[in-house]
Amino acid sequence: MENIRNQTKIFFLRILNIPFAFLMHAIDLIMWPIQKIIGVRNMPYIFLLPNLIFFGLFVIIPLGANFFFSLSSGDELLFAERELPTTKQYDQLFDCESYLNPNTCTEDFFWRGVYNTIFFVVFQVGLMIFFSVLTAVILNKKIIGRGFFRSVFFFPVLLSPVVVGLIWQWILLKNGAFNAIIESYGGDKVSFLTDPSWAMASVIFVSIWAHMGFYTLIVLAGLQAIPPNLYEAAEMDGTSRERIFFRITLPLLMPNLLVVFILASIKGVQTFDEIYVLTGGGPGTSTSLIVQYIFTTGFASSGSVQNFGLAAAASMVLGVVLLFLTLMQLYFSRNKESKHQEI
Amino acid sequence: MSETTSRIIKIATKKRYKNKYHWTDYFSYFYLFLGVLLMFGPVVWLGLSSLKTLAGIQEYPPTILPLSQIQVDVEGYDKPLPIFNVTQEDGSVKQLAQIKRIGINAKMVDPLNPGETVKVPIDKREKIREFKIQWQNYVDPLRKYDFLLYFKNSTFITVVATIITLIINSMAAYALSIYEFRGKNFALVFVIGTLLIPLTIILVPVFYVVANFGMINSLWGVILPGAATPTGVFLLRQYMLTLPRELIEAARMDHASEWAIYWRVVLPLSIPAIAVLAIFSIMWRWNDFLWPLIVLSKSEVYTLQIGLNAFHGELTSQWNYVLSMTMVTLLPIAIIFAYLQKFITTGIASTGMK
Amino acid sequence: MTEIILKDIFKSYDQTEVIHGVDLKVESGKFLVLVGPSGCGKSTLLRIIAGLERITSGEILIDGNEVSNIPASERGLAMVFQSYALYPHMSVFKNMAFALENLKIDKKTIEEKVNSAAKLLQIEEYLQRKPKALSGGQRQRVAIGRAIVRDPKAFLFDEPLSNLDAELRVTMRKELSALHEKIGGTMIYVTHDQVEAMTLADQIVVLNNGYVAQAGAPLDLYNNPSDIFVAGFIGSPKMNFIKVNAIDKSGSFNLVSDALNLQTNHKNLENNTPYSLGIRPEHIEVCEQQNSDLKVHVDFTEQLGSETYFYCQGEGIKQLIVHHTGQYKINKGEELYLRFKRDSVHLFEENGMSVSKKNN
Amino acid sequence: MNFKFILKAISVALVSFSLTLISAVSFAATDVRIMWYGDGDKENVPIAAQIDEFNAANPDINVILDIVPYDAIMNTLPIQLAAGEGPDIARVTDLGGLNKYYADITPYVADPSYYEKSFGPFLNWYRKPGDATSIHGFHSTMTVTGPYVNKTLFEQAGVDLLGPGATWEEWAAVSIEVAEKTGTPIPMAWDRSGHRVSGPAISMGAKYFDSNGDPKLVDDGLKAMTQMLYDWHQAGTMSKDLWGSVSGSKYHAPNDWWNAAEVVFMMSGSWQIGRFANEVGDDFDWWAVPAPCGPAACTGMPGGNALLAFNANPAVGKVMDYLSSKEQLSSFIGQVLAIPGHLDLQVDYQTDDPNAKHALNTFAGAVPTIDQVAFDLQAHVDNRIMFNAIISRLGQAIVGEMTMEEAWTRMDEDVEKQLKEKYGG
Repeated sequence: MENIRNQTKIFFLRILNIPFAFLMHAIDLIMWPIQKIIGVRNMPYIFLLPNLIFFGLFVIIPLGANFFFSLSSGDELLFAERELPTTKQYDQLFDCESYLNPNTCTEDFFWRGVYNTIFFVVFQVGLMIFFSVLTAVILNKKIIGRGFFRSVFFFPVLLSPVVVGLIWQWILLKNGAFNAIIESYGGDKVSFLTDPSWAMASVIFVSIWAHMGFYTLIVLAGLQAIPPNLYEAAEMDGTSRERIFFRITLPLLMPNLLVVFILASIKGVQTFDEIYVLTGGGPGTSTSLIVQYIFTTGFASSGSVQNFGLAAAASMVLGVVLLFLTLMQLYFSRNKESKHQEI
Repeated sequence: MSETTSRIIKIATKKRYKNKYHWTDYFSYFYLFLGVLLMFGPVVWLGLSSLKTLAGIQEYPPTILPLSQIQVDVEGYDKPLPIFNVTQEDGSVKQLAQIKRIGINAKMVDPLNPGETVKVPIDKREKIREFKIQWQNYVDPLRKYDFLLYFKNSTFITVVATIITLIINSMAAYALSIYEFRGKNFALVFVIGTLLIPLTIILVPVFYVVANFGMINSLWGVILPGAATPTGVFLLRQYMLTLPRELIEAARMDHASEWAIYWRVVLPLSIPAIAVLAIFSIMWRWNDFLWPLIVLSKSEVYTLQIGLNAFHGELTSQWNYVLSMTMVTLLPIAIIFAYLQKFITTGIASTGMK
Repeated sequence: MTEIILKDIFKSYDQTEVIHGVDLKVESGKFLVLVGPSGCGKSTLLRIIAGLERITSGEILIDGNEVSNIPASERGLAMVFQSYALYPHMSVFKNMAFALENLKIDKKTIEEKVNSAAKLLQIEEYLQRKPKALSGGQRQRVAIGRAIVRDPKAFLFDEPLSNLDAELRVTMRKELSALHEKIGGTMIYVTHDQVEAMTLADQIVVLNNGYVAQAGAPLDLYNNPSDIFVAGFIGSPKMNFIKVNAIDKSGSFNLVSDALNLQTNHKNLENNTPYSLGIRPEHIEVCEQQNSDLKVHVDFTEQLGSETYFYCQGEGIKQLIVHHTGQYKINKGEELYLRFKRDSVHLFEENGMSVSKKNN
Repeated sequence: MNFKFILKAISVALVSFSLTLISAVSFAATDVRIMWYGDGDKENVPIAAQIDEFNAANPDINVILDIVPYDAIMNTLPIQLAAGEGPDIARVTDLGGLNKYYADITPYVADPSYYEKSFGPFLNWYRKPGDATSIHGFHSTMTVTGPYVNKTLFEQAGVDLLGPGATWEEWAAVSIEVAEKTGTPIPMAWDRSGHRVSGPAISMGAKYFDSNGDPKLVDDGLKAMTQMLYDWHQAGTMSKDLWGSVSGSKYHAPNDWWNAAEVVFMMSGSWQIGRFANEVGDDFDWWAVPAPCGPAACTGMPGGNALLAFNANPAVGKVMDYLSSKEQLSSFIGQVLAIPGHLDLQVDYQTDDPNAKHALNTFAGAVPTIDQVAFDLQAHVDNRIMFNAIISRLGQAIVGEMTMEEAWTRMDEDVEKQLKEKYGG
């Protein structure tokens, strides 16, 4: 039976392979002469070309344009109609009496976004690391159905932010399932999403729910890379489990945790869609992060002036933060590139 | 009890140390149980709720199972009438069908005695309900609101974008892993640099570029901007670096062109990494929201996520449809996951990307 | 039939030069073995011939055509890699047909060629298998088959037997020899194993540190090593070396050390000058005390049944290996009296060059 | 495993490709795209039917209706227009804000005087300042903002509805009373919208413009109304849950609460009638009541949505003529249960819901009571900027992010900043 299935599979693969092979052969007819003309050593440029075209068109040029936007003003999208050049966007962004109090800033929404983002990232990342380590350590034990549980914790990672936002909005609504459970145990309804003191907590919770599985997997991979004989040796020495965890597991896990920390920070700083669907940044501005500020200022202006310049300036600031985080990640996760031969 | 069950129980209760349970053992199972509840619960709840009527959805406190009010045909009335349990003045309870509600009173009739109507204060009546699945929640949007079309668009975007992504990214990864050439480090930095630029940040200028290409309201406008993903290049490159150099040299000795080496040797051998990237690409594309929201405003090019958002638009809180279509949106991903979960989880763990 | 000539080849990686001006001529139809210790540049040289490495300067001629700038895929050579480099995703048949497909040869011809090569190598029954389902020897054959099918101008082998176990290595060696007889192509073979070199080669090129140390027929190298490196490298167990002083004894020289005083028929030596005396284990005889050149203590013996090796120590001699045909019972620490075969004594100057016996 | 995956991917690809090919049947006719947001099926179904009818009768024109969420009209449409894309016609509520993109279709409509005659006062809302003749489109539905009450709750509580002339304070008081007596959680709920706040603010004396006619948002009238709203939220008369559920200037309506009979008094507008008739159905009786009074007036805001052209060509003109014709408009309005933006239209409302009928009468009757300031505000190009400033700052104050004093300062600053960005200087 298995054999028949494999046979049919192979049969279908062969058939489906035909157009692919045909296409590739066709490309080869173009590639051979190119290779003859430019030589093997220049072929990598040809291979890089499509990717670079896409990068250039949809990342590099827009990035330049963004820089341009940030240095020009007006509510027009077309370059020709924008006013040039001005640093007024940056001046406006950083015009604060006290940077610690957003209310004293001209662009108070931006600074609220900054502080909300910092708060969000600190707690989300901190708690996420705690729970992913906890989960990973438990999943690393010899428990039955480990694969199943691993999948359970990972499953939400696959859901779209829209779906995550909708599901949890549906559950955390004032008349939602959570409040029904609370009331059935005699508690009072909680405005999870609309009370300023709860909203951020809810957003952090949902965000952890949605992304924890991913980081758990990374930590789990780290745990499994710890040589088991270390544990065996420790057990032979009669070390307590708590001690084993703090003295062996955790120190050996540190490099992984560092990667998790930076990855999660990068992701956290960019968080947008889940929150957008879940709370829309409310109540007030208590859950609007920097990206939402960029989005609403430049894009979703609801009839106000579309301030592309200000949005671009804010995104440049965010870009600097992300650059810093990414460089940190590259620094910590750099590994020796295998030596390449020359052709 | 079957043998397997008893074996499972035996294994489950097997102690790590021969003679005592450690508190962490109890805690672990408690935690996992809670985890299953918290991780799956919301989705299960969503699924159950999506089968309720709109009234059932708005009901508070909610019922777990989809229930709806029983309606009966009563002689002399054209439409079926809803049935209530009515508390009589003497405290007894009687089943009556409601004809009409006027103010705070309801005009009701006994289905067994249709000739005679009674006036009942509305707080004395209670709906009688039965288990009933509201398939309409699924059928309506799929039929009336072109959700099948959205499904098709989402599929098209996902598949085409994934194919393009795989091809151009694997080409770049091939160049960056197999060859040594001038400007390679520059290209690497170039690609790394783009890692840190989420689309959200350059939303407006990218829109500007896409508009210049006339790709607004075209599925290509969604597919192309994200086709070159730096993460994809890196994942594939990292994998290709592990391929034995001698294979490539052997192919060169075998009179293979560089392109042939790429697609006949390197590509087939990189399938594990390509599959991981493919799964991610499928996930990204299927779940993509913000960008399609901006580029696509014609109904015939809507994706599922955008259609879903349209249902959730603040003017049309049709939660019954929102919930059912949320289910439709997450199902394909869930099915793929159920099929490939082991592969996905190990693939992700080994590549550490998202 | 192909002749390959290397002229004054230099190769550097960044600042480090690894090949320092190699000249080499591979005659058509010959089996040439490049041998040398690891890191001597022999693989690099092979890859330079193959076109997998670019040269810094020099000329590579294949049948008189300069090919330095022609990519590997167009040089028409075939190579068998140390790891075999079989395409793991292709069947044996596909592996062998791959090159032919790249050359756009029609299917029927491909099939014929692959089948005949498979028959030659006795791997017909594995044609539909994937490489991972084959044993090491079978993989080796496929790798060779892959080279054969395309009738290359020359075959290049990069330590092809090093991944096989000892027994299989011997078998494959014989088969390779036979194969060369049968198909008769030009072959260049890289190995660090001098036994392979001796058994396979028409001509051996010993490489040391990026230079050609000596090139010649196998027995030439064995009998007349041109320097101390070649002398030590060729032959197993290794040649013994003893530091001696040459003392002029009116016309002939005596080679003198703490334990040794030996008259030699080497002529043009410098008086009172240190030399290295080289003597292969098989050229030392166990003899009676009165005939002996040297008295040693046996440190250790290897009794192999048909032959015996003694590992000895003498005054001023750290180790001396002696070969004895047949069995010989002796205990550790016992004394042994040895005699060197006079004709087989080699002498090397301090700079390592051999002192020729003939031109005196 | 890998195999399985590739197999699946490729087969899905093939299916999609073939589906796309099948669907790519092209029309030779001129396409006219309408970007339309609808308040649910109640509006989408009738318009779709009219479009189908038009397409059937005009084979040379192919009208395509793109039903989008309201968000897309507010956010996506402006940026598409800024990029030079966008539909031929869109249903718009930010009437003045987009005026630089409107196309003059006067040459292409059959009878320009029909538009002047039927939609006269509204046409100015779309025009650029100084322009008095262009025709860009027509008012699809007219709206008036105003309150609804849950009449059944009033009956249960035994409290009488207030008549015309009652003040906001009085309405708040009775709403609280009803809520207390019936155990209803929320006495009062307002749409989260600057437009909704503006009618009552004008009633309290807000002027919105200085003597030159330039925007001057914060004055005593606006302060009085916003302070009142702030106080109601703090006192629990209004629930923070509604306005807190989103951020910035985002619109949010309390329909879910209302439908569940958790609200006694709801400040919204006439466009809700069709929806209530549909969604509330039989659950309770609801009435629209006259706009409550302040010291200056008893007014709601006028408003509505218009179908406006971004491309001028004969096909667009023809579609406009068709949709704005008395026959089509009255059929549409009759089905959606709205107030016509057409000055001379007999509408036969397709409902037997007494609540809806009553509400339609109330709002239609309210049109003459609308204050001139409200009309001027609605007609002003930059009114959205003011609405957005009010709602986002008030929202912040209510959840405690700033004091009312700070909020008022910010409102003025926001308006000033935006106008500066828009007009330069």
